[in-house]
Amino acid sequence: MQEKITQDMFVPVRSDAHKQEYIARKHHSAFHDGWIRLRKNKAAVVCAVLIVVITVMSIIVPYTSPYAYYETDYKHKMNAPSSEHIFGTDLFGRDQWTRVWYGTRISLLIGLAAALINLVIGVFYGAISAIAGGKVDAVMQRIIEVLVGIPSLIIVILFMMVLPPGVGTIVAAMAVTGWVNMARLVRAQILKLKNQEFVLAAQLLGTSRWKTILRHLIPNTISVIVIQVMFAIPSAIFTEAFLSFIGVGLAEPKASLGVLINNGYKALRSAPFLLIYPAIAIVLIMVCFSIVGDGLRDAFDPRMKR
Amino acid sequence: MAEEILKVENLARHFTLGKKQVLKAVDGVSFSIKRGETLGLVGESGCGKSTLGRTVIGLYPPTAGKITFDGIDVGGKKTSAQRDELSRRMQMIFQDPYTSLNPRMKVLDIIAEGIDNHHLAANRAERTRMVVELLRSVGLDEEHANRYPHEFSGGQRQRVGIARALSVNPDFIIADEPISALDVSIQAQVVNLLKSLQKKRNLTYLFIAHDLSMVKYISDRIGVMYLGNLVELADSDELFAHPLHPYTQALLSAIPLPDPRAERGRSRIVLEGSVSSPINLPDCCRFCSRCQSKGKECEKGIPPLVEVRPGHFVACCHVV
Amino acid sequence: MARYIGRRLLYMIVTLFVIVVLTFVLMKILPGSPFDTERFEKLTPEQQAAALERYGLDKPIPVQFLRYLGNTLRGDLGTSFYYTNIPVTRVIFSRLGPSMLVGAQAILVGLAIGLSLGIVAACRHNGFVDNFTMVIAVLGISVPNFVVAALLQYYVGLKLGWLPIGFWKTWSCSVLPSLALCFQPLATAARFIRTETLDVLQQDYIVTARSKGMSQARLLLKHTLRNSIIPVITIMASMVVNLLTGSLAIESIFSIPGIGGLFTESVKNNDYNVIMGLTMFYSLFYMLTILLADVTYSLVDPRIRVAGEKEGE
Amino acid sequence: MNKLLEVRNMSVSIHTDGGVIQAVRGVSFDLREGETLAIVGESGSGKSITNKAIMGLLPVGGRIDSGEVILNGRDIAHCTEKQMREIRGAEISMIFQDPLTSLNPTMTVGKQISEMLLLHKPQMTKEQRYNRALELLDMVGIPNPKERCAQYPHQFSGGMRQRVMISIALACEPRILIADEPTTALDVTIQAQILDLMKALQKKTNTSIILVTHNLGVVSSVADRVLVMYGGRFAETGELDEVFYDMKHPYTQGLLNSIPNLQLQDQALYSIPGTPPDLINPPHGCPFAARCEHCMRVCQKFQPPEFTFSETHKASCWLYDERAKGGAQNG
Repeated sequence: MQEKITQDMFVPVRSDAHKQEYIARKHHSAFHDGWIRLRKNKAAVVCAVLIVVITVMSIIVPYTSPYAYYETDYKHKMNAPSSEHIFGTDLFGRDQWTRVWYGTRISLLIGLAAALINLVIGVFYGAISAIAGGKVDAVMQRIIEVLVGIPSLIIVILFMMVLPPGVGTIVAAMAVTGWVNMARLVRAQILKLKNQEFVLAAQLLGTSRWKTILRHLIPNTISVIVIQVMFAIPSAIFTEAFLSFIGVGLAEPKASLGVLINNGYKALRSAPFLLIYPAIAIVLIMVCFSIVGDGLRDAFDPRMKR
Repeated sequence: MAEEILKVENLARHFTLGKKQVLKAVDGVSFSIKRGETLGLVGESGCGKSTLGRTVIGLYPPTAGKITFDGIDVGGKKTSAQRDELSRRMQMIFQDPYTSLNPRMKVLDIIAEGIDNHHLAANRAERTRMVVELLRSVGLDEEHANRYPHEFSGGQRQRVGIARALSVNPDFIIADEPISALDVSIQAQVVNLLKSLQKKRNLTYLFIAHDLSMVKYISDRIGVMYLGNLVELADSDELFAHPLHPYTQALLSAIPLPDPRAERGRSRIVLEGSVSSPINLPDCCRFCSRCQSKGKECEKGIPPLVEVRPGHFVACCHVV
Repeated sequence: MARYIGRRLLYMIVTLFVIVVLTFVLMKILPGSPFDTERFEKLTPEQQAAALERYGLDKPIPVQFLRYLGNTLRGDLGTSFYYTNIPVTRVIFSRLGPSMLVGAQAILVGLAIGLSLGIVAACRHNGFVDNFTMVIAVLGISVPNFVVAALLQYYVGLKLGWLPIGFWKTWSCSVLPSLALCFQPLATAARFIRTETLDVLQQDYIVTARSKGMSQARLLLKHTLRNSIIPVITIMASMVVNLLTGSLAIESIFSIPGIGGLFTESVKNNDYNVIMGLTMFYSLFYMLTILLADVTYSLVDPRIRVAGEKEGE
Repeated sequence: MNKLLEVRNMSVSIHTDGGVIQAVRGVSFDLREGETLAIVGESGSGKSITNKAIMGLLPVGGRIDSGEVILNGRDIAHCTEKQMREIRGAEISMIFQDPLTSLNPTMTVGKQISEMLLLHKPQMTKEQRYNRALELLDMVGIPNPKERCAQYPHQFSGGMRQRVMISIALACEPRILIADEPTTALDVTIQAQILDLMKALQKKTNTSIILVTHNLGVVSSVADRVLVMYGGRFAETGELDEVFYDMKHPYTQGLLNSIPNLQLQDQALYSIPGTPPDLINPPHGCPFAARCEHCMRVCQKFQPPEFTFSETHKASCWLYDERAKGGAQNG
C-alpha cells in the first residue's frame, strides 16, 4: 500500500532526546548471548545431550542389570551378543553389557576427577602466579618451565608402578603434571585482564584486591576454564585407557574402558565384539566432549568475537 | 581564581625494559591545576601523556618527583584514610569504550561499585536511585540500568564510564583520551556532557588527547608534551594565537582546518622524519633532531620550562 | 639468540636433574628388589650381603644417590636385569631404529595429509572439504591409536592379509604401525592449520594482497600460507611426544623391537635400570625437540629473527 | 575533464549470522580525471563498503545487489573475477587505514612492491622491477631506498609504512587510487606529511583519488569534490566550497558544527543527538530522520529524492521539496 505523500506530512515532528537513546535489540546478558550462539550449533547440542545420556546410563545400568560386573558364569563363555547378553560375554562369562556401562562410569569418574583436580591446582597456581606478579610470578614460572620438560605420560606410568593400582592412584598420577596446562592458560588470561581498563577503574574506585579478583578477574576467566575442562576430561579418559591397555591400569575384576579394550584386544580373533563395544563407547565419549568443547569455545571465548 | 588543587613537581616515570634499555616515558614534568579549571594535555603517540595521567592518579608509582593533591602526597606513603579520600576525590575516564567496562557486569553494578566501596548508599533502593540519577545526568535512563555493556554503542559506553566516575562525586577527573575512539558527532556529545558536568559539579579536569581542536574547545590551559617533556604550557587561546616552541608551531600548522578557504591560504611547516625512539634518550632538547632552528646550546641539557609571558611557559633555548 | 639458547639449556639441565632425583626415589620405593625375591631368599646371608654390596645397596641413601648421579653423568645407567649385564645405553640404542622409522613415517604422512586437508578446509570454509576435515580431525583425536592398531592388525593384517601383522622383518612390517600412529598428528595438524589459516585470511594484509589483483593460488602460497605455516612448528614438539608415548602401545601390539615396546616390557619385568634410562632418554629427547622447535620458529619468523631498531614509533 | 569512473545506484548487502546488513542503499557518484573526491561519513555510513564493492573486495557474505560501476565504458560490477584481477592494481589500486597490519609481515618491503609489477607488467625483468621499486621508494620520500628495500614492515614506523603502501599502489601508474582512511591511524604531523605527499603525487601522475574519511579537516585540505554519506545512503554532494559554505543537508550542517573551529573564541559546540541507525533493519524514511531537528512526518515515511542546487551540488532532503512551506529553511 504505497501511501501517497500529502501536504500535511510536511509538518515538523519533535522527537524527544531520550527516545533516541532507545536500544533496538532485545535485552540479554553476556552469558545469555553466548548461550544463544551455542544453541545454534546443532552438533554441540546433540553431543551435550549424548554426554548426559551416557552418564545417566553408566550410573543406572550396572544397578538395574541382572548381572553384576564381576559375576562370572563359566557356562556362557565368549557368547556372541544375544538378547540375553546384549553385548555378549567375555572369557570368564561376565556380561559385557553391564561391564561396558560400568567401565564407562569408571572412565568418566576418572576423567572428571582428574580434570577437576587439575582445574583446582591449575586455577590456584595460575591465579596466584598472575595476581602476585613480580618475583613470585617469576619463580612459579620457572617451576612450570621445569615441569613442562617432563613427558607426563612416562611419569604417570612410573607412578602407577609404584602405587597400588586403583582409581585414586590413576587420578593422583595424572595430577602430578596434568595441572600445568590449566595453570598456564589461567595465568595468561588473568595477566591480560589485569591491565584492562575496567580493572584499573575498579582499583581507582577503591575496590579491594580480593573484591577485584571475585568481581572482575574470576568471572572473565570462567569461559577459559570451562573450555579447558571440556578438553581435559577426554584426554584423562584417553590416558587411563592407555594405562590399562599397557597393563598398568586398574586391577581385575574392576573394569574401565581401557581394561575392557585390552581384554577385547587379547580375544580379538575369536570374539571381536569384546573389543568393538568398549571401543565405540570410548570414541563416542571423546567425540562428544571435543565437539561440545569446540562449541563452547566458539560461543563464549571472547577471542573468537574479534 | 580558585586555589590550587593539584601540584606536580618534576615528575618522572621510567620503565626498565631490559639490561641497558630505559624508557623515560615521563621525564621531569611540572605543572599545577586550579579547582574548576580544565588543563588540556596534548602530544603525539609516545610522548608520555597517558603515562603522566596514570602516574598522577596513582596507578603507577612515580620514579621521581612529587604529586600533591589538596595537601596529600599521592606518590608517597599514605594513611588508609588518605587512600580512601583519594579513591573518592580523584577519578579517571578511559579511552577504549570496549575494554573500560566489565563485560560480565550489569551497568547498574558497574556504576554502583564506587557507591558500594564507600558505603554512600544506605540500602539497595537508595543505591538504585542514585545510579538512575547518575544515568540521567549523562543522558541515559533507567531503561539502560539492567543492560550489559555489549548492548551499548561506543558513545553510550563512554557515558556509562563517566557516570561511574561521578558515582563517588569526585572533585578531580583525569580524562585519558576519552573521545579518540568515537565518531565526530558522538565526540561532540561527550565533550559537551563533560563541560556541563564541570559547571554543575565544579569539577577539575586533566583532559588528555591528541585531537588538538577538541582540546582547545574544552581546555582553559593547554600543555604540549614531546618525548616525556612538557615543552609548552599556556592559556588555550594564547597557545593557538602565539605558539612559541618550534614543535608546538609545527603541531598547530599540521592540523587540517575544516575550512577550505583558510586551508588554501595556509603555508604549512612540515616536520621531517618522525619521533625518535623513546628508549635511551640523550639528555638534550628532545626535539633538536627535527628542529629547523637547532643550535649548539640545544644539546647541553633538557631546557627548563621558563615563563616567557604571564602564564605562558616554554622550554626552548632560543625562545627565552 | 645465543643467550636465549643458553638459558633454555640451563632449564633442561635442571629438569633432567629433577628427573634423576625422581627416578632414583622411585627406584628406592619400587616394590620388590632388583632381582626376584624368591631367588634372593635362597641365597645365604653372606651371598645376600655380597649381592647387595655389589649393587652398592648397602650404603646410606645419599651416598647411593651420588654414585647413581656420577654414573648417570658418565652415561653409565647401570645394566639391564632382564637382558642380564648388557649396559642400559646399549639396550636402548639397539632398539632405537624401528621406533624412529615408524615415528618418522607416521609424522610425515600425518603432516602431509593433515596440512593439505586443513588448508583446503580453510580456503573452502563451510564447504564439503571443511566439514569432512572437521570430522576426520575430531575422530583422529578421539579414536585411541591402540584401538586403531588393533582393528588394522585384525582386519587389514589378518583378514585381508595385505600387510604383515607384526614383528620386524621387512619394511612392510612398518606400514601398519605407522598408519595406526599417523591419525593423531594428522588430526592435530589439520585442526591447527585450519584455525591458523582462517585467522590469517581475516588479516588486513590479505585484503591488500587481493587489491593487487593476484590469483587465488598466488594469494594462498605467497601471503596466506607464508604466515599460517610458521606457527605449525610450535605444535610439532607436542606431536613428536604424543608419538613417543603412542609407540608404547603400538610397538607391543605389533611386537616391534622398538624403545616403546622396550618400555612396556621393562615395566612388566620390573627392569628398573632400563625404565630409568628410558625415562631420561624420553625427557632429553622431548626437551631437545621443544628447543629445536623454538629455535626454528625464531629463525623462520622474520619479526623475531630480524630484530632491527624500529625507526621512530 | 571526462568521467573516469561512474557508480550508478549501487546497493550492497552483507549477510552475517546476526542478520543481513543493508550497508549501501542506492548510491551514485562519478569521478573525473585528476580529481580528488572525498567520501565523508561516520562509522556505519557505508563509505568504506562502497569502495570495497568497486574493487570487488567485499568481505565474506557481501554482495552487490544492484547498480553498475562503469570504468571507462565497462561495467566492472558484473565482470568475472579474472577480469577484475587485471583491473585491480593496474587501473584502480587501494591503500588502507591501519599501516601496522596492512603489509605482509613475513615478506620484505622490496618484494611486496615488485610483486605488483610482476603481476601487471610481466615484460619487466627482475632487474627492472628492482630498480623501479627503488625509484618508487624514493618517490614516496623514504630515505636510502637500497637498504630499506630489503627490510621487513616491522622495521618501519607507521608513517613510513603508509608511504610503502602508497608506493605499492602507484607502482603500475593506476588511473584511480582509492585511499580508505589513509591517515586516521597516524599522528597529526605524520598525517600532514602523507597528505602533502598524496597531493604532490597527484600533480605529477594525474591520478584521480577517492579519499574515504570522517575527518572534515583532511577533506578541506585535500579534496576537490565531496560526497557525504549517512546510514548507507547519499546525503549531499558538491564542490568543496559548496558543501562547506552552502551546505543543504542537516547532517552535513550537524557534522560541521560538531567540530570546533580554531579561529572562533568560545564557540558553542553543536552535537547531533542520538546514535547512528541500525542497518540490519534500516529506517523506512530518511536514515537521518531520528536525529534531525527539522524532521517531518514525511521524512520518517519516505526516502527523500535528490534535489539539485547547481550543476555539481545535490542533496537528498525533504526540506527542499516545494511543499515544505516554501523550500529551504536550512540552519
